Amino acid sequence: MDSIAPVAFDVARIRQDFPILSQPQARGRPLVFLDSGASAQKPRVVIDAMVRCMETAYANVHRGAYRLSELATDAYEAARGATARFINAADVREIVFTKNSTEAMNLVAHCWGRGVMQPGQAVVISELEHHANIVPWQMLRDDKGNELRVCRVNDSGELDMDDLERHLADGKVGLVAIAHMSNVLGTVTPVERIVAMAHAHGARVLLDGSQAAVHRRVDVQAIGCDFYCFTGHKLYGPTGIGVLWARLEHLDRMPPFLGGGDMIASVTFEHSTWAPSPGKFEAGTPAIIEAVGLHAAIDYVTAIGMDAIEAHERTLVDHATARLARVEGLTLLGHAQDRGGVFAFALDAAHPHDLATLLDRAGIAVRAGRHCAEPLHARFGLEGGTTRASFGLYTTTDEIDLLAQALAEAREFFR
Amino acid sequence: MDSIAPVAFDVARIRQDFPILSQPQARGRPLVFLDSGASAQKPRVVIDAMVRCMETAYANVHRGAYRLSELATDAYEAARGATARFINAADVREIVFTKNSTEAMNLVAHCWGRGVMQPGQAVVISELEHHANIVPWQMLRDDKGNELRVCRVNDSGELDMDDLERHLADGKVGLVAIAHMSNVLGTVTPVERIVAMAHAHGARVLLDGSQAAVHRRVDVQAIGCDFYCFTGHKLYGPTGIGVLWARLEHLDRMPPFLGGGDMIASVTFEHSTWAPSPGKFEAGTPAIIEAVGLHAAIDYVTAIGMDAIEAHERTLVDHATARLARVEGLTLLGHAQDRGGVFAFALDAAHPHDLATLLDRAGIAVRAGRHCAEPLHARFGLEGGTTRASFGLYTTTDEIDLLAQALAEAREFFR
Amino acid sequence: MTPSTGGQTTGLFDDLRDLYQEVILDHGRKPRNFRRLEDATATARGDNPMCGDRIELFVALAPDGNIADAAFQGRGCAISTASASLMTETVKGKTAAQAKALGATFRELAMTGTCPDCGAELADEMERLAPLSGVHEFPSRVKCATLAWHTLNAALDGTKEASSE
Amino acid sequence: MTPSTGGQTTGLFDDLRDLYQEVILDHGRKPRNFRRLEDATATARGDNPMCGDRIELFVALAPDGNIADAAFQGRGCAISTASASLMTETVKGKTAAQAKALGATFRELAMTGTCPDCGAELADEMERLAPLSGVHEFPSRVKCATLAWHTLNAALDGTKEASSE
Ligand SMILES: Cc1ncc(COP(=O)(O)O)c(C=O)c1O
Ligand SMILES: Cc1ncc(COP(=O)(O)O)c(C=O)c1O
Repeated sequence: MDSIAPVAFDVARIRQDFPILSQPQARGRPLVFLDSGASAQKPRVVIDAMVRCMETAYANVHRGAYRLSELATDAYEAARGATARFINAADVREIVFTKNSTEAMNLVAHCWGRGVMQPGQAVVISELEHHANIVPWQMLRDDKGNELRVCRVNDSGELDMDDLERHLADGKVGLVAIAHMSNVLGTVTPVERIVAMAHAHGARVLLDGSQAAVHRRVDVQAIGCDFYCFTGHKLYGPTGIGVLWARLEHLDRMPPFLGGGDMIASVTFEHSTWAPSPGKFEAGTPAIIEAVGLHAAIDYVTAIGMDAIEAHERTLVDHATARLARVEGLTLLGHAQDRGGVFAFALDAAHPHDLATLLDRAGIAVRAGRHCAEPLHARFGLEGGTTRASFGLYTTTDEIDLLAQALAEAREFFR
Repeated sequence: MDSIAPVAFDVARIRQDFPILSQPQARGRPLVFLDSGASAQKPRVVIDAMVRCMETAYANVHRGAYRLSELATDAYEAARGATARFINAADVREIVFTKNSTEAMNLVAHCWGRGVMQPGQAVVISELEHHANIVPWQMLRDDKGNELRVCRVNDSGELDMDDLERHLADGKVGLVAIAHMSNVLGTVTPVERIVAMAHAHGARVLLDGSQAAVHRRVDVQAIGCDFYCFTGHKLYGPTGIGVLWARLEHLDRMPPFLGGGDMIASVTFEHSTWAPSPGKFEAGTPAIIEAVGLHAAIDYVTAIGMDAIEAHERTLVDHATARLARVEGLTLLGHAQDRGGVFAFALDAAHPHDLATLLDRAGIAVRAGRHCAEPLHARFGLEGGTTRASFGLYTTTDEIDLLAQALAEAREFFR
Repeated sequence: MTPSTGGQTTGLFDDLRDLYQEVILDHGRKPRNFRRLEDATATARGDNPMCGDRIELFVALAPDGNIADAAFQGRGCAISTASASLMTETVKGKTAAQAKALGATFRELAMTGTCPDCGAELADEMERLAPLSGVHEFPSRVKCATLAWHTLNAALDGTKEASSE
Repeated sequence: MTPSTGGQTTGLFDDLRDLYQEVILDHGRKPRNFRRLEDATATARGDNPMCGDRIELFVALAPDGNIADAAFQGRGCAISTASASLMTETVKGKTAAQAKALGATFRELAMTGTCPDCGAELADEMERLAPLSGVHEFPSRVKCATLAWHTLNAALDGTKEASSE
C-alpha cells in the first residue's frame, strides 16, 4: 500500500471521508478517479455542512433583522474569514466571492482592466494558460485595444523567463496574468520571481491559482502578487463558488462589476453609489450554501495540512513520473522541475478519446481533449488533444499503477 | 387549521417536507418564516438531490469522456430541460444558467444592451423595480448613454399604463424591463399588455420574474416577452443558480458575456470563436450541484402544481389583506388588484427595524428595510423603510394570524 | 401549528425590556436636541444603508475647544434615535478628544455588553449610556447604536460622512 | 485497493470489442479515401470542438448528379476516422438525396443501436455501417460517429461548416 506516504497522512482513512469513492461503479469496479484537476470529489464534511445550513440555519444574508438571517450572515462572513486566512490575505475585505475562478478573472479584466489600467497598457499572459486566463484578455483587447502579449513556454513546459523579461522591457505592460500551476503540464510557475520582475517594470500581477491553491499552501502576501483567483469545486468544495483575492487598494479603485442588490450604498434613479469592497463586487443573493460548503472544505484541507497534502502529492508525482515513463509508446507533456499532480500524455497507438473510453471501462476516470488549453496543445503540436490524469489528496500510488497497467493494455488493444 | 385551503393542497403535509420548519427556534418557539420573498426554505427533496449528486454522480460536466462525467452532464442538461418546460420555453437552448437573477439581468444589459440594442435607444423601467432591475440599466446609461426612462406607479402600487404608453410613444425605446411581480407591493404587472404595447412600438421586453415565477405558472410563449429572469433560491432551490430565458434569435445575436472554458468553439491567441447558445453564456465550470437542486425544486413545485400553489397563495393574500387591515396603526404599501403574497407595511408606533427585532423574539421572521427597492420607498415617502412579510407555499393562515396578533402587541409595546 | 388565540397582551415581548428599556423608548419617542444647530462649527451625515437610518449631526465647538452644543436630525429606529439623543446630551462640555474616547468606550459596551476598561473618569457618562448596553445581544442592532458615534467622529475629524456598515 | 499485478493481457477491455470491432480498428488505423480530392465540387469542414476532432471532406459530384468520388482528411479518434472512412466508401455512386437519407438513417442507428425504419433499399449500405452501431451505448462518442455525416450534409448543402456539439 502507500508505504512511502508520511505517517500522519493516512490516505486510506482520507478516502473514507469521500462517499463517492466507496460507491460501486459499473460492473463492480472501484472508482479510480483521476480527474480531480477538472473538479474534485466532496468529502462528507462539506456535504454535511451544506445540509446543515439548509436544514437549520438558512435565510438570505445581509438583509434580515431576525436570528436566522443573522446566523446565515455570520456563516457567510465566516466563510470569507476562513478564505482570507487560507491564503493569508491581510484583510478579510480583500476576499470577493464569485461563481468560479473564470468569473474572478473576468471581474479583474472588466473592472481593473477597463476601469483602472491605462488604455495604452498591455497584458502579458503565457502559452500555458487555461482559456479562462486567455479569453477575458482577448475580449479586453478587442474591446479596448489593450495589446495582448504571450510569454513563451520552453519544451519542458516551463515559463521562458527571458521572454517574460523581453515582454516587460518597454514598460508598457500593465498586467501580467499567469497560472500559478498549469492544468495540463503540471508546471508550477516561479511566482515570486514573476512578481519581482513585473513589479520592477511597473506591472501588476494576477495569478490564476485554480490548480495551485489545491495542491500547496498559498500565501498571497509572501508571493506579493496583486490578484489571486481560485475556485471552490477543485478544492473539494461545491460548485457555484469561486474566489477573487485582490489588494484592497486595487478593489477600492475598481468600479463595480454587476449591478443590483447588496452592492449599493444608495440608489436613486438619477444616481447610485456603491458599497465598499467586497460588497461592491457581490451583486444579488450570493452563493450562501456554497460559501458554507467552501468553508468546510477549507477547514478540511487545513486540518489535514496543506504541507502534508503537498508532500503526499510529491510522492504521487514521483511515482507517476517513474511509472508512466515505463509505459511504451507514451509521451508525457511537460517535464518542469517544479510540478504538481497533473499528467497529460499522448499514447502512440490510441487517440485520447478512445483511450478515455477504454480506461473508463476499467473504472479509471481520466479526461481526453485539450483541457481548455487549446493554444498550449497547439504549441506542442498536439491539436488532437491529450489524455490527462490528475490527482487529488485521495489519490493513491496503487491507482497510478492501475492506470499504467491499463495504458499498456490499451496500447495492445489498439495496435 | 387551514380549512379553507383546497383539499388537494395539504399545507400541513407540505410543511413536513421542509426540515427547517420543524427545527425548534430560540426559546422553543416554532419558526414562523415570513421572509420567503427574500429567499425560500428548501424541501427535503432538494437537499437530497444535491447530496445524491455529490455522493454518487459528481464530476465536471461537458468535459469528461467517462461515465461519471456523462452522468453529471446528463443531470446538468436535464435541469436545463426541466427549466425550459417549467416556463414553457420553445427550445432548451434558450435557457442560460446564471448565478442568480441579478446576473441574468446584468447579462442582458451587457450583451444585448451593449451588443444588440442601438446606441440611441432608451430603456424603460418602472418605479417598482428591485435594484437588480435598476442598477444594470443605470450602468448602461452611464457607460453608453442609453437614456433611462422610469414608468410611474399609481398610489395603489400598480403600473401607470398611460405613462408607459407615453414613454413608448416616440419609438425610441429599445427595451422595457419590468418586474413581473413586485417584491415590495406584491403587485403582479399586466405582462401581456406590456408586451403588446412595447412590441407595437418596436421595443423588446424583459421581465424580472424573480418573484412571479415562485407564485404562479409562467408561460413565456403565452406572455410573448423576449427575456425572462428568475432565481433558484426563491423557488425552494439552492443559492448559486439563476435563470435567463431569452428567445434564441436574441441569444444568437448577442456577443458572449464572460470569457473562458466551455463558452468557446476554438481558441487561438489571435482569435477565438464562440460556442452556440447556451454554452456561449456559461463560461467556466457551471453550478452543477445547484442545477441538480434547482431541478428537484422545479419537480417539487410542479408535482404540487403551480395552480394549486397560486390558489393557496390567493387564500393567504385574502386572509392577510383582511387580517392586517384590522391591525390598528398599520398602513399597507400597495393595493393592486392583482397581487401576490408579499405585504410591506408601516406601523405608526414602531420603526421597521425595531418591529422586526420584536417579531423575531416571537419566532416570526420578517424583513425590515427597503428591500432593495429604495426608489419605490422614496416614491411612497417611506425612506426609512417598511416591514415586510412574504409568503411561501408552506405559509399558513395561522401564521398570518400570529403575525397580526404580534403586530398589535408590538404597537402596545412601543406606545 | 396552534396559534394562541385572542389579541390580549400576553407579554410576548416582555423579555425585550432589557433591550428597550424605558429610557430608550422615551428618547426614541421624544429625542432630545432634535434640531438643526444654526451655529454649528462641525457637521456630518451618518448613513446605515442597510436599514435606511440616517442622521445629520451638528456640533458647536466653543473657543476653548469644548463642545458647547450638539444636536441632530434624521430618521431611524428607536435604538439609533435614542443613542443619538443620549449622545448629544452626554458630550456637551467635553473636549473633542474626550468625546471620541467616550465613543470608543461606548462602542465596546455596545458590542460586548461590558466595559472592563471604563476608567473612573467616565463613570458618570457611561452610566448614562448604559441602557443601550442591551444591544450587544442583537448583533444586527449594534450598528444602530453606534451610528451616532461614528458620525460624531466624522464631524470632529472633518470627514463629513460616516457609514455604519 | 489491491491492484492486479503484472502487465500481461488480462482482457481488461474485452467487452469493448462491440464498440471497437475489427472493422473499426482497421478503418481507424488505415482510413480509406484519406486524401485531398483535387477535383472536388463540394467541400466542407467538420469540427468537434470538445475533443478537437476535425475533418475536411471532399465530394466530387458527377454531371448526372451522382457522387463520383468522396475523400477526407483530418484528425480524430478511431470512431470518427473509421466512420468517415466507411462513409466515403458507402456514398460513392449515390445521389445527394440518397446520401443524405442514408446519413439520417445512420444517425438513428448511432443513437439508438437499431434502425426500425431502415428500408430494404438501404439494407446493403446499413450492413456496411453496422459495425458503428455499438456507439449508442457510449453517449459521449455518438458525435464522433456522426461528425462525418454532419459534414457531408454541410458539403452537399453548401454551408461549408459543420459542428458536432
Ligand atoms: C423582484 C426581484 N428582482 C430581483 C431580485 C434579485 O434576485 P437575486 O438576489 O437572486 O439575484 C429579487 C430578490 O432579491 C427580487 O425580488
Ligand atoms: C488553471 C485553470 N484556470 C481556470 C480554470 C477555470 O476554473 P472554473 O471552471 O472553476 O472557473 C481551471 C479549471 O477548469 C483551471 O485549471
